[in-house]
Amino acid sequence: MDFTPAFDLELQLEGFNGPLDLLLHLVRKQKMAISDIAIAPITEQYAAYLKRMEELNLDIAGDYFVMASTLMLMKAKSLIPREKESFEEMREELIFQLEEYEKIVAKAAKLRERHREMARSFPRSFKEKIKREEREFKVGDNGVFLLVEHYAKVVERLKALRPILIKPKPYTMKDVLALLFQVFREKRKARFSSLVHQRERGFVVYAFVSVLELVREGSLRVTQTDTFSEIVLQRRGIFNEEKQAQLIARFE
Amino acid sequence: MDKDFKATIEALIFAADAPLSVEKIARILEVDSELVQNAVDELSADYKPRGMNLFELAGGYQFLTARRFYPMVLKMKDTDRSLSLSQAAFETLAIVAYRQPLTSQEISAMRGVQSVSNILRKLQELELIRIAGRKDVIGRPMLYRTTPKFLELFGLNSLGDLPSLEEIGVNES
Amino acid sequence: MDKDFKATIEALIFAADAPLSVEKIARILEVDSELVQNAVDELSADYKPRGMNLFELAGGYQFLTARRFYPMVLKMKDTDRSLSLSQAAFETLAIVAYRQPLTSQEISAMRGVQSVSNILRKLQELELIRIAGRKDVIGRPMLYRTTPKFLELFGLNSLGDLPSLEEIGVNES
Repeated sequence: MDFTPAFDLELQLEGFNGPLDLLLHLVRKQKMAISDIAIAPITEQYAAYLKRMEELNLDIAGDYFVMASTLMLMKAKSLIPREKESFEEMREELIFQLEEYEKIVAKAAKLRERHREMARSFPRSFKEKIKREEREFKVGDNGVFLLVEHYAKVVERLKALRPILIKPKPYTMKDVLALLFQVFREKRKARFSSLVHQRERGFVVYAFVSVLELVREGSLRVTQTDTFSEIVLQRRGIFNEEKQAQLIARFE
Repeated sequence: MDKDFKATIEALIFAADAPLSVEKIARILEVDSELVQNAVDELSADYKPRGMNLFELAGGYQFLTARRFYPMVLKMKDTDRSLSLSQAAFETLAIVAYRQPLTSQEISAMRGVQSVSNILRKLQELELIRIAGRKDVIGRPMLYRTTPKFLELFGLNSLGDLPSLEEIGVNES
Repeated sequence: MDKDFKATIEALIFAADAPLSVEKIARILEVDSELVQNAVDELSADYKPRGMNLFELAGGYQFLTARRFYPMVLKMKDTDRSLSLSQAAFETLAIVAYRQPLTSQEISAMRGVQSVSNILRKLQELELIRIAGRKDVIGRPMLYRTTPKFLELFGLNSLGDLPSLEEIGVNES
Protein backbone atom coordinates (compact mmCIF):
# COMPACT_ATOMS: atom_id res chain seq x y z
CA MET A 1 0.00 0.00 0.00
CA ASP A 2 1.16 3.49 -0.82
CA PHE A 3 1.79 5.49 2.30
CA THR A 4 2.46 8.94 0.98
CA PRO A 5 1.61 11.39 3.73
CA ALA A 6 -1.48 12.68 1.93
CA PHE A 7 -2.96 9.25 1.40
CA ASP A 8 -2.11 8.22 4.89
CA LEU A 9 -3.70 11.39 6.17
CA GLU A 10 -6.93 10.89 4.34
CA LEU A 11 -7.15 7.44 5.83
CA GLN A 12 -6.64 8.88 9.25
CA LEU A 13 -8.71 12.03 9.05
CA GLU A 14 -11.65 10.80 11.02
CA GLY A 15 -9.42 9.07 13.46
CA PHE A 16 -7.49 11.79 15.23
CA ASN A 17 -8.86 12.75 18.60
CA GLY A 18 -6.63 15.66 19.29
CA PRO A 19 -3.04 16.79 19.05
CA LEU A 20 -1.68 14.03 21.29
CA ASP A 21 -3.33 11.42 19.12
CA LEU A 22 -1.74 12.88 16.00
CA LEU A 23 1.63 13.14 17.73
CA LEU A 24 1.44 9.56 18.92
CA HIS A 25 0.61 8.46 15.40
CA LEU A 26 3.70 10.27 14.07
CA VAL A 27 5.95 8.73 16.72
CA ARG A 28 4.67 5.26 15.93
CA LYS A 29 5.11 5.81 12.22
CA GLN A 30 8.77 6.54 12.92
CA LYS A 31 8.93 3.31 14.91
CA MET A 32 10.40 5.34 17.75
CA ALA A 33 9.92 4.81 21.45
CA ILE A 34 8.12 7.78 22.93
CA SER A 35 11.11 8.42 25.17
CA ASP A 36 13.34 8.75 22.09
CA ILE A 37 11.17 11.35 20.42
CA ALA A 38 13.20 13.64 18.15
CA ILE A 39 11.58 17.03 18.32
CA ALA A 40 12.84 18.65 15.10
CA PRO A 41 11.59 16.05 12.59
CA ILE A 42 8.36 15.48 14.51
CA THR A 43 7.68 19.22 14.49
CA GLU A 44 8.06 19.32 10.73
CA GLN A 45 5.84 16.31 10.17
CA TYR A 46 3.24 17.67 12.53
CA ALA A 47 3.23 21.00 10.70
CA ALA A 48 2.96 19.20 7.36
CA TYR A 49 -0.11 17.34 8.59
CA LEU A 50 -1.77 20.53 9.74
CA LYS A 51 -1.02 22.17 6.42
CA ARG A 52 -2.52 19.24 4.57
CA MET A 53 -5.59 19.34 6.78
CA GLU A 54 -6.02 23.00 5.95
CA GLU A 55 -5.65 22.28 2.24
CA LEU A 56 -8.41 19.75 2.56
CA ASN A 57 -10.56 22.40 4.21
CA LEU A 58 -10.89 20.41 7.36
CA ASP A 59 -12.15 22.23 10.34
CA ILE A 60 -9.14 21.91 12.59
CA ALA A 61 -9.60 22.67 16.23
CA GLY A 62 -7.39 25.28 17.84
CA ASP A 63 -5.98 22.52 20.04
CA TYR A 64 -3.84 21.32 17.12
CA PHE A 65 -2.34 24.75 16.62
CA VAL A 66 -1.54 25.14 20.29
CA MET A 67 0.49 21.94 20.11
CA ALA A 68 2.13 23.08 16.87
CA SER A 69 3.33 26.27 18.52
CA THR A 70 4.59 24.35 21.55
CA LEU A 71 6.57 22.07 19.24
CA MET A 72 7.99 25.01 17.32
CA LEU A 73 9.01 26.72 20.53
CA MET A 74 10.78 23.54 21.60
CA LYS A 75 12.52 23.25 18.27
CA ALA A 76 13.72 26.84 18.56
CA LYS A 77 14.98 26.29 22.11
CA SER A 78 16.85 23.18 20.99
CA LEU A 79 18.94 25.36 18.68
CA ILE A 80 19.95 27.86 21.35
CA PRO A 81 22.68 26.56 23.67
CA ARG A 82 21.63 28.55 26.72
CA GLU A 83 18.02 27.26 26.36
CA LYS A 84 19.19 23.67 26.53
CA GLU A 85 17.94 23.09 30.04
CA SER A 86 14.55 24.59 29.35
CA PHE A 87 14.30 22.52 26.18
CA GLU A 88 15.07 19.31 28.04
CA GLU A 89 12.42 20.13 30.60
CA MET A 90 9.79 20.69 27.93
CA ARG A 91 10.79 17.54 26.15
CA GLU A 92 10.50 15.48 29.34
CA GLU A 93 7.09 16.96 29.94
CA LEU A 94 5.92 16.10 26.45
CA ILE A 95 7.26 12.55 26.79
CA PHE A 96 5.39 12.15 30.06
CA GLN A 97 2.20 13.52 28.51
CA LEU A 98 2.48 11.18 25.52
CA GLU A 99 3.18 8.15 27.68
CA GLU A 100 0.20 8.93 29.88
CA TYR A 101 -1.95 9.50 26.83
CA GLU A 102 -0.90 6.17 25.36
CA LYS A 103 -2.10 4.46 28.53
CA ILE A 104 -5.42 6.28 28.36
CA VAL A 105 -5.93 5.15 24.79
CA ALA A 106 -5.26 1.55 25.84
CA LYS A 107 -7.64 1.87 28.77
CA ALA A 108 -10.33 3.44 26.61
CA ALA A 109 -10.04 0.60 24.13
CA LYS A 110 -10.35 -1.95 26.91
CA LEU A 111 -13.40 -0.21 28.34
CA ARG A 112 -14.99 -0.02 24.94
CA GLU A 113 -14.42 -3.74 24.46
CA ARG A 114 -15.98 -4.51 27.84
CA HIS A 115 -18.94 -2.35 27.02
CA ARG A 116 -19.40 -4.02 23.66
CA GLU A 117 -19.36 -7.38 25.40
CA MET A 118 -21.83 -6.17 28.02
CA ALA A 119 -24.16 -4.70 25.43
CA ARG A 120 -24.77 -8.23 24.19
CA SER A 121 -26.85 -8.98 27.25
CA PHE A 122 -30.27 -7.46 27.53
CA PRO A 123 -32.10 -6.40 30.66
CA ARG A 124 -35.72 -7.02 31.27
CA SER A 125 -37.25 -4.12 29.41
CA PHE A 126 -40.83 -4.30 30.61
CA LYS A 127 -41.37 -2.08 33.63
CA GLU A 128 -43.75 -3.68 36.05
CA LYS A 129 -45.83 -1.37 38.20
CA ILE A 130 -45.61 -2.64 41.72
CA LYS A 131 -45.43 0.49 43.72
CA ARG A 132 -47.05 2.53 46.34
CA GLU A 133 -47.57 6.14 45.48
CA GLU A 134 -46.61 8.05 48.60
CA ARG A 135 -42.91 7.78 48.30
CA GLU A 136 -40.22 10.18 49.25
CA PHE A 137 -38.25 12.15 46.74
CA LYS A 138 -34.77 10.93 46.04
CA VAL A 139 -32.23 12.57 43.82
CA GLY A 140 -30.32 10.49 41.32
CA ASP A 141 -26.60 10.58 40.76
CA ASN A 142 -26.97 13.35 38.28
CA GLY A 143 -29.21 15.61 40.34
CA VAL A 144 -26.99 18.64 40.35
CA PHE A 145 -26.31 18.34 36.66
CA LEU A 146 -30.03 18.04 35.91
CA LEU A 147 -30.62 21.14 37.96
CA VAL A 148 -28.16 23.28 36.05
CA GLU A 149 -29.31 21.76 32.75
CA HIS A 150 -32.90 22.68 33.48
CA TYR A 151 -31.87 26.15 34.50
CA ALA A 152 -29.81 26.48 31.32
CA LYS A 153 -32.90 25.49 29.32
CA VAL A 154 -34.98 28.18 31.02
CA VAL A 155 -32.30 30.79 30.38
CA GLU A 156 -31.89 29.74 26.74
CA ARG A 157 -35.63 29.85 26.22
CA LEU A 158 -35.88 33.30 27.75
CA LYS A 159 -33.04 34.43 25.52
CA ALA A 160 -34.89 33.18 22.46
CA LEU A 161 -38.10 34.91 23.54
CA ARG A 162 -36.52 38.23 24.47
CA PRO A 163 -37.90 40.88 22.15
CA ILE A 164 -35.32 42.81 20.22
CA LEU A 165 -35.75 46.26 21.64
CA ILE A 166 -35.48 49.01 19.10
CA LYS A 167 -34.32 51.91 21.18
CA PRO A 168 -35.88 55.22 20.18
CA LYS A 169 -33.22 57.43 18.81
CA PRO A 170 -32.24 59.80 21.57
CA TYR A 171 -32.74 63.47 21.02
CA THR A 172 -29.75 65.63 20.40
CA MET A 173 -29.48 69.23 21.43
CA LYS A 174 -29.38 69.99 17.73
CA ASP A 175 -32.84 68.48 17.13
CA VAL A 176 -34.34 70.39 20.03
CA LEU A 177 -32.82 73.70 18.96
CA ALA A 178 -34.03 73.18 15.42
CA LEU A 179 -37.55 72.76 16.74
CA LEU A 180 -37.34 75.92 18.85
CA PHE A 181 -36.09 77.90 15.86
CA GLN A 182 -38.89 76.60 13.73
CA VAL A 183 -41.45 77.70 16.33
CA PHE A 184 -40.00 81.19 16.77
CA ARG A 185 -39.53 81.83 13.07
CA GLU A 186 -43.33 81.75 12.88
CA LYS A 187 -44.47 82.91 16.30
CA ARG A 188 -43.55 85.70 18.67
CA LYS A 189 -44.89 84.02 21.75
CA ALA A 190 -45.13 80.44 22.93
CA ARG A 191 -45.82 78.55 26.12
CA PHE A 192 -43.07 76.27 27.31
CA SER A 193 -45.62 73.58 28.11
CA SER A 194 -46.87 73.54 24.52
CA LEU A 195 -43.31 73.11 23.24
CA VAL A 196 -42.72 70.02 25.34
CA HIS A 197 -46.26 68.66 25.29
CA GLN A 198 -46.18 64.83 25.53
CA ARG A 199 -42.44 64.77 25.19
CA GLU A 200 -40.28 62.57 27.35
CA ARG A 201 -38.16 63.85 30.17
CA GLY A 202 -34.91 64.02 28.19
CA PHE A 203 -36.52 66.24 25.61
CA VAL A 204 -37.91 68.58 28.27
CA VAL A 205 -34.47 68.94 29.85
CA TYR A 206 -32.84 69.70 26.50
CA ALA A 207 -35.56 72.19 25.64
CA PHE A 208 -35.15 73.95 28.98
CA VAL A 209 -31.38 74.19 28.57
CA SER A 210 -31.84 75.55 25.04
CA VAL A 211 -34.30 78.16 26.28
CA LEU A 212 -31.87 79.26 28.99
CA GLU A 213 -29.17 79.62 26.39
CA LEU A 214 -31.42 81.71 24.15
CA VAL A 215 -32.34 83.90 27.12
CA ARG A 216 -28.70 84.34 28.05
CA GLU A 217 -27.80 85.65 24.65
CA GLY A 218 -30.89 87.85 24.43
CA SER A 219 -32.98 86.05 21.79
CA LEU A 220 -35.83 85.18 24.12
CA ARG A 221 -37.47 86.70 27.11
CA VAL A 222 -39.04 84.48 29.71
CA THR A 223 -41.82 85.28 32.15
CA GLN A 224 -43.20 83.13 34.91
CA THR A 225 -45.69 84.73 37.32
CA ASP A 226 -45.50 82.16 40.08
CA THR A 227 -43.58 79.03 41.12
CA PHE A 228 -44.70 76.10 38.89
CA SER A 229 -46.92 78.39 36.81
CA GLU A 230 -46.70 78.56 33.04
CA ILE A 231 -43.47 79.77 31.51
CA VAL A 232 -44.15 82.12 28.63
CA LEU A 233 -41.48 82.63 26.00
CA GLN A 234 -41.28 85.77 23.90
CA ARG A 235 -39.12 86.35 20.86
CA ARG A 236 -36.66 89.29 21.10
CA GLY A 237 -33.90 88.56 18.62
CA ILE A 238 -33.54 87.04 15.18
CA PHE A 239 -34.37 83.39 14.48
CA ASN A 240 -32.80 82.56 11.16
CA GLU A 241 -30.70 79.72 9.74
CA GLU A 242 -27.42 81.45 10.41
CA LYS A 243 -28.20 82.04 14.07
CA GLN A 244 -29.35 78.46 14.41
CA ALA A 245 -26.09 77.08 12.98
CA GLN A 246 -24.13 79.36 15.27
CA LEU A 247 -25.92 78.12 18.38
CA ILE A 248 -25.65 74.48 17.38
CA ALA A 249 -21.91 74.89 16.92
CA ARG A 250 -21.75 76.20 20.44
CA PHE A 251 -23.40 73.05 21.84
CA GLU A 252 -21.25 70.71 19.87
CA MET B 1 -36.83 -31.08 24.42
CA ASP B 2 -33.60 -29.30 23.51
CA LYS B 3 -32.57 -27.28 26.55
CA ASP B 4 -31.05 -24.48 24.50
CA PHE B 5 -34.20 -24.10 22.48
CA LYS B 6 -36.17 -23.50 25.64
CA ALA B 7 -33.48 -21.17 26.96
CA THR B 8 -33.57 -19.10 23.78
CA ILE B 9 -37.31 -18.63 24.13
CA GLU B 10 -36.81 -17.75 27.76
CA ALA B 11 -34.31 -15.05 26.75
CA LEU B 12 -36.63 -13.64 24.10
CA ILE B 13 -39.63 -13.38 26.42
CA PHE B 14 -37.49 -11.88 29.17
CA ALA B 15 -36.02 -9.17 26.95
CA ALA B 16 -39.20 -8.23 25.07
CA ASP B 17 -40.90 -4.89 25.74
CA ALA B 18 -44.38 -6.41 25.74
CA PRO B 19 -46.02 -9.84 25.81
CA LEU B 20 -44.45 -11.93 23.07
CA SER B 21 -46.64 -14.16 20.93
CA VAL B 22 -45.83 -17.76 20.02
CA GLU B 23 -46.05 -16.82 16.34
CA LYS B 24 -43.53 -14.06 16.69
CA ILE B 25 -41.11 -16.35 18.51
CA ALA B 26 -41.58 -18.95 15.80
CA ARG B 27 -40.78 -16.34 13.14
CA ILE B 28 -37.63 -15.18 14.90
CA LEU B 29 -36.36 -18.72 15.46
CA GLU B 30 -37.61 -19.88 12.06
CA VAL B 31 -39.33 -22.93 13.51
CA ASP B 32 -42.80 -24.32 13.75
CA SER B 33 -45.27 -22.56 16.09
CA GLU B 34 -46.25 -25.84 17.64
CA LEU B 35 -42.71 -26.47 18.76
CA VAL B 36 -42.62 -23.04 20.37
CA GLN B 37 -45.98 -23.61 22.04
CA ASN B 38 -44.72 -26.83 23.63
CA ALA B 39 -41.59 -25.10 24.91
CA VAL B 40 -43.61 -22.20 26.31
CA ASP B 41 -45.95 -24.62 28.09
CA GLU B 42 -43.00 -26.38 29.66
CA LEU B 43 -41.43 -23.07 30.69
CA SER B 44 -44.71 -21.99 32.21
CA ALA B 45 -44.76 -25.12 34.36
CA ASP B 46 -41.04 -24.80 35.24
CA TYR B 47 -41.60 -21.28 36.56
CA LYS B 48 -44.63 -22.05 38.75
CA PRO B 49 -42.66 -22.33 42.02
CA ARG B 50 -40.25 -19.52 41.25
CA GLY B 51 -39.88 -15.82 41.94
CA MET B 52 -41.26 -14.85 38.57
CA ASN B 53 -43.99 -16.60 36.61
CA LEU B 54 -44.78 -16.83 32.94
CA PHE B 55 -48.13 -15.15 32.29
CA GLU B 56 -50.27 -15.38 29.19
CA LEU B 57 -51.37 -11.85 28.40
CA ALA B 58 -52.73 -9.99 25.40
CA GLY B 59 -52.08 -12.86 23.04
CA GLY B 60 -48.53 -13.37 24.22
CA TYR B 61 -46.30 -14.46 27.07
CA GLN B 62 -44.51 -12.33 29.62
CA PHE B 63 -42.52 -12.87 32.78
CA LEU B 64 -43.91 -11.01 35.77
CA THR B 65 -43.07 -11.10 39.44
CA ALA B 66 -44.99 -13.91 41.13
CA ARG B 67 -47.97 -12.43 42.98
CA ARG B 68 -47.16 -14.07 46.27
CA PHE B 69 -43.93 -12.10 46.51
CA TYR B 70 -45.60 -8.72 46.02
CA PRO B 71 -45.39 -7.76 49.69
CA MET B 72 -41.62 -8.19 49.68
CA VAL B 73 -41.22 -6.38 46.38
CA LEU B 74 -43.33 -3.53 47.74
CA LYS B 75 -41.09 -3.35 50.75
CA MET B 76 -38.12 -3.08 48.43
CA LYS B 77 -39.70 -0.40 46.28
CA ASP B 78 -40.55 1.56 49.39
CA THR B 79 -36.96 1.60 50.49
CA ASP B 80 -36.04 2.73 46.97
CA ARG B 81 -37.76 6.02 47.52
CA SER B 82 -36.98 6.81 43.96
CA LEU B 83 -39.80 9.17 43.20
CA SER B 84 -38.79 11.37 40.34
CA LEU B 85 -39.96 14.89 39.69
CA SER B 86 -41.77 15.84 36.53
CA GLN B 87 -39.92 17.96 34.00
CA ALA B 88 -41.98 20.99 34.98
CA ALA B 89 -41.28 20.46 38.67
CA PHE B 90 -37.58 20.02 38.07
CA GLU B 91 -37.48 23.17 36.00
CA THR B 92 -39.32 25.11 38.71
CA LEU B 93 -36.97 23.79 41.35
CA ALA B 94 -34.00 24.82 39.21
CA ILE B 95 -35.37 28.36 38.87
CA VAL B 96 -35.90 28.67 42.63
CA ALA B 97 -32.42 27.26 43.28
CA TYR B 98 -30.68 29.72 40.99
CA ARG B 99 -32.81 32.84 41.43
CA GLN B 100 -33.93 32.73 45.04
CA PRO B 101 -35.60 34.41 46.70
CA LEU B 102 -38.35 35.03 44.18
CA THR B 103 -42.14 35.12 43.88
CA SER B 104 -44.43 32.67 42.16
CA GLN B 105 -45.24 35.35 39.56
CA GLU B 106 -41.57 35.66 38.74
CA ILE B 107 -41.29 31.88 38.38
CA SER B 108 -44.37 31.75 36.14
CA ALA B 109 -42.90 34.48 33.98
CA MET B 110 -39.60 32.65 33.60
CA ARG B 111 -41.35 29.42 32.71
CA GLY B 112 -43.80 31.19 30.41
CA VAL B 113 -46.86 29.68 32.09
CA GLN B 114 -49.92 31.10 33.83
CA SER B 115 -49.43 29.51 37.19
CA VAL B 116 -46.98 27.36 39.07
CA SER B 117 -48.90 27.16 42.32
CA ASN B 118 -49.55 23.41 42.12
CA ILE B 119 -45.91 22.68 41.48
CA LEU B 120 -44.83 25.01 44.27
CA ARG B 121 -47.16 23.24 46.67
CA LYS B 122 -45.75 19.88 45.61
CA LEU B 123 -42.17 21.10 46.06
CA GLN B 124 -43.10 22.43 49.49
CA GLU B 125 -44.62 19.09 50.45
CA LEU B 126 -41.36 17.44 49.45
CA GLU B 127 -39.60 19.99 51.64
CA LEU B 128 -37.45 21.12 48.76
CA ILE B 129 -38.57 24.75 48.89
CA ARG B 130 -40.07 27.00 51.55
CA ILE B 131 -41.65 30.40 51.94
CA ALA B 132 -39.05 32.90 53.05
CA GLY B 133 -40.82 36.17 53.67
CA ARG B 134 -42.66 38.54 51.43
CA LYS B 135 -41.54 40.88 48.71
CA ASP B 136 -41.91 44.57 49.45
CA VAL B 137 -44.08 45.44 46.48
CA ILE B 138 -47.83 45.91 46.03
CA GLY B 139 -49.70 42.83 47.21
CA ARG B 140 -46.66 41.68 49.22
CA PRO B 141 -46.32 38.35 47.36
CA MET B 142 -44.56 35.46 49.07
CA LEU B 143 -40.94 34.74 48.32
CA TYR B 144 -39.62 31.20 47.83
CA ARG B 145 -36.26 29.71 48.72
CA THR B 146 -34.75 26.25 48.73
CA THR B 147 -34.46 24.37 52.02
CA PRO B 148 -31.48 22.77 53.79
CA LYS B 149 -33.02 19.45 52.80
CA PHE B 150 -32.69 20.50 49.18
CA LEU B 151 -28.95 20.99 49.68
CA GLU B 152 -28.67 17.67 51.44
CA LEU B 153 -30.56 15.74 48.75
CA PHE B 154 -28.49 17.25 45.97
CA GLY B 155 -25.26 16.73 47.85
CA LEU B 156 -24.42 20.42 48.09
CA ASN B 157 -22.67 22.13 50.96
CA SER B 158 -24.07 25.52 50.09
CA LEU B 159 -25.87 27.28 47.28
CA GLY B 160 -22.45 28.48 46.16
CA ASP B 161 -21.75 24.90 45.11
CA LEU B 162 -24.42 24.96 42.42
CA PRO B 163 -22.68 24.65 39.05
CA SER B 164 -22.70 27.90 37.13
CA LEU B 165 -23.98 28.11 33.58
CA GLU B 166 -20.48 28.92 32.34
CA GLU B 167 -19.25 25.70 33.86
CA ILE B 168 -21.51 23.73 31.56
CA GLY B 169 -20.72 25.97 28.62
CA VAL B 170 -23.85 28.12 28.48
CA ASN B 171 -23.84 31.90 28.29
CA GLU B 172 -25.99 33.63 30.83
CA SER B 173 -26.93 36.68 28.77
CA MET C 1 -32.03 -24.41 51.23
CA ASP C 2 -35.62 -23.26 51.56
CA LYS C 3 -37.03 -23.07 48.08
CA ASP C 4 -39.26 -20.13 48.85
CA PHE C 5 -36.38 -18.17 50.30
CA LYS C 6 -34.51 -18.52 47.03
CA ALA C 7 -37.65 -17.70 45.05
CA THR C 8 -38.21 -14.54 47.10
CA ILE C 9 -34.70 -13.35 46.32
CA GLU C 10 -35.25 -14.25 42.69
CA ALA C 11 -38.42 -12.14 42.70
CA LEU C 12 -36.64 -9.17 44.28
CA ILE C 13 -33.76 -9.18 41.84
CA PHE C 14 -36.18 -9.66 38.96
CA ALA C 15 -38.42 -6.81 40.06
CA ALA C 16 -35.64 -4.32 40.85
CA ASP C 17 -34.85 -1.60 38.34
CA ALA C 18 -31.10 -1.80 38.85
CA PRO C 19 -28.58 -4.27 40.26
CA LEU C 20 -29.63 -5.25 43.77
CA SER C 21 -27.04 -5.71 46.50
CA VAL C 22 -26.92 -8.64 48.89
CA GLU C 23 -26.99 -6.19 51.80
CA LYS C 24 -30.17 -4.61 50.57
CA ILE C 25 -31.86 -7.98 50.11
CA ALA C 26 -30.77 -8.95 53.61
CA ARG C 27 -32.26 -5.72 54.98
CA ILE C 28 -35.56 -6.25 53.19
CA LEU C 29 -35.88 -9.88 54.27
CA GLU C 30 -34.44 -9.14 57.71
CA VAL C 31 -31.98 -11.99 57.54
CA ASP C 32 -28.25 -12.40 57.62
CA SER C 33 -26.25 -11.26 54.56
CA GLU C 34 -24.42 -14.55 54.49
CA LEU C 35 -27.64 -16.47 54.02
CA VAL C 36 -28.59 -14.21 51.13
CA GLN C 37 -25.15 -14.55 49.58
CA ASN C 38 -25.46 -18.35 49.64
CA ALA C 39 -28.87 -18.23 48.00
CA VAL C 40 -27.62 -15.79 45.37
CA ASP C 41 -24.66 -18.05 44.62
CA GLU C 42 -27.00 -21.00 44.17
CA LEU C 43 -29.30 -18.97 41.95
CA SER C 44 -26.34 -17.86 39.92
CA ALA C 45 -25.37 -21.49 39.32
CA ASP C 46 -28.99 -22.52 38.63
CA TYR C 47 -29.25 -19.91 35.89
CA LYS C 48 -26.02 -20.78 34.08
CA PRO C 49 -27.69 -22.96 31.42
CA ARG C 50 -30.74 -20.75 31.04
CA GLY C 51 -31.91 -17.89 28.84
CA MET C 52 -30.99 -15.26 31.36
CA ASN C 53 -28.03 -15.24 33.72
CA LEU C 54 -27.42 -13.56 37.03
CA PHE C 55 -24.78 -10.84 36.55
CA GLU C 56 -22.76 -9.25 39.32
CA LEU C 57 -22.74 -5.56 38.49
CA ALA C 58 -22.23 -2.25 40.30
CA GLY C 59 -22.15 -3.96 43.66
CA GLY C 60 -25.33 -5.94 43.09
CA TYR C 61 -27.02 -8.66 41.09
CA GLN C 62 -29.15 -8.34 37.99
CA PHE C 63 -30.75 -10.71 35.52
CA LEU C 64 -29.71 -10.16 31.92
CA THR C 65 -30.08 -12.38 28.90
CA ALA C 66 -27.23 -14.85 28.45
CA ARG C 67 -24.62 -13.61 26.00
CA ARG C 68 -24.82 -16.66 23.79
CA PHE C 69 -28.40 -15.79 22.82
CA TYR C 70 -27.36 -12.35 21.59
CA PRO C 71 -28.01 -13.02 17.90
CA MET C 72 -31.58 -14.17 18.51
CA VAL C 73 -32.48 -11.41 20.96
CA LEU C 74 -30.90 -8.84 18.66
CA LYS C 75 -33.07 -10.16 15.84
CA MET C 76 -36.11 -9.40 17.97
CA LYS C 77 -34.97 -6.03 19.35
CA ASP C 78 -33.05 -4.61 16.38
CA THR C 79 -30.75 -2.66 18.62
CA ASP C 80 -28.56 -3.55 21.56
CA ARG C 81 -27.43 -1.46 24.50
CA SER C 82 -24.27 -0.11 22.87
CA LEU C 83 -23.60 3.51 23.63
CA SER C 84 -22.75 5.52 20.59
CA LEU C 85 -19.77 7.41 21.90
CA SER C 86 -16.89 8.91 19.98
CA GLN C 87 -13.34 7.80 20.62
CA ALA C 88 -12.73 11.15 22.34
CA ALA C 89 -15.67 10.44 24.66
CA PHE C 90 -14.36 6.97 25.47
CA GLU C 91 -10.96 8.45 26.28
CA THR C 92 -12.56 11.06 28.52
CA LEU C 93 -14.63 8.40 30.25
CA ALA C 94 -11.51 6.26 30.75
CA ILE C 95 -9.71 9.21 32.35
CA VAL C 96 -12.61 9.83 34.74
CA ALA C 97 -12.93 6.11 35.52
CA TYR C 98 -9.26 5.60 36.35
CA ARG C 99 -8.43 8.94 37.93
CA GLN C 100 -11.60 9.98 39.74
CA PRO C 101 -12.42 12.33 41.24
CA LEU C 102 -10.90 14.97 39.01
CA THR C 103 -11.69 18.32 37.42
CA SER C 104 -12.40 19.13 33.79
CA GLN C 105 -9.10 21.03 33.61
CA GLU C 106 -7.24 17.92 34.67
CA ILE C 107 -9.05 15.90 32.03
CA SER C 108 -8.31 18.49 29.32
CA ALA C 109 -4.63 18.48 30.25
CA MET C 110 -4.44 14.70 29.97
CA ARG C 111 -6.09 14.74 26.57
CA GLY C 112 -3.98 17.69 25.42
CA VAL C 113 -6.99 19.79 24.45
CA GLN C 114 -8.36 23.13 25.59
CA SER C 115 -11.80 22.01 26.68
CA VAL C 116 -13.77 18.87 27.28
CA SER C 117 -16.98 20.50 28.49
CA ASN C 118 -19.15 19.25 25.63
CA ILE C 119 -18.00 15.70 26.13
CA LEU C 120 -18.52 15.92 29.89
CA ARG C 121 -22.02 17.17 29.28
CA LYS C 122 -22.77 14.29 26.96
CA LEU C 123 -21.40 11.76 29.46
CA GLN C 124 -23.54 13.31 32.16
CA GLU C 125 -26.62 13.13 29.98
CA LEU C 126 -25.95 9.43 29.53
CA GLU C 127 -25.61 9.17 33.33
CA LEU C 128 -22.13 7.71 33.00
CA ILE C 129 -20.47 10.42 35.07
CA ARG C 130 -21.69 12.85 37.69
CA ILE C 131 -20.58 15.94 39.54
CA ALA C 132 -19.19 14.87 42.90
CA GLY C 133 -18.38 18.04 44.75
CA ARG C 134 -15.78 20.71 44.23
CA LYS C 135 -12.05 20.73 44.55
CA ASP C 136 -10.69 22.86 47.35
CA VAL C 137 -8.49 25.08 45.24
CA ILE C 138 -8.92 28.57 43.80
CA GLY C 139 -12.04 28.76 41.68
CA ARG C 140 -13.42 25.64 43.37
CA PRO C 141 -13.73 23.64 40.14
CA MET C 142 -16.22 20.77 39.98
CA LEU C 143 -15.02 17.24 40.44
CA TYR C 144 -16.29 14.37 38.31
CA ARG C 145 -16.85 10.71 39.13
CA THR C 146 -18.34 7.74 37.37
CA THR C 147 -21.86 6.55 38.33
CA PRO C 148 -23.20 3.10 39.24
CA LYS C 149 -24.78 3.08 35.78
CA PHE C 150 -21.28 3.27 34.31
CA LEU C 151 -20.33 0.14 36.24
CA GLU C 152 -23.54 -1.53 35.10
CA LEU C 153 -23.06 -0.76 31.43
CA PHE C 154 -19.40 -1.69 31.46
CA GLY C 155 -19.89 -4.99 33.25
CA LEU C 156 -18.00 -3.97 36.39
CA ASN C 157 -18.88 -4.85 39.92
CA SER C 158 -16.78 -2.06 41.40
CA LEU C 159 -14.08 0.38 40.35
CA GLY C 160 -11.58 -2.19 41.56
CA ASP C 161 -12.67 -4.32 38.60
CA LEU C 162 -11.39 -1.80 36.07
CA PRO C 163 -8.93 -3.61 33.82
CA SER C 164 -5.37 -3.07 35.05
CA LEU C 165 -2.68 -1.93 32.68
CA GLU C 166 -0.92 -5.30 32.83
CA GLU C 167 -4.16 -6.87 31.74
CA ILE C 168 -4.25 -4.45 28.84
CA GLY C 169 -0.64 -5.16 28.01
CA VAL C 170 0.91 -1.80 28.79
CA ASN C 171 3.77 -1.47 31.23
CA GLU C 172 2.98 0.88 34.06
CA SER C 173 6.26 2.64 34.67
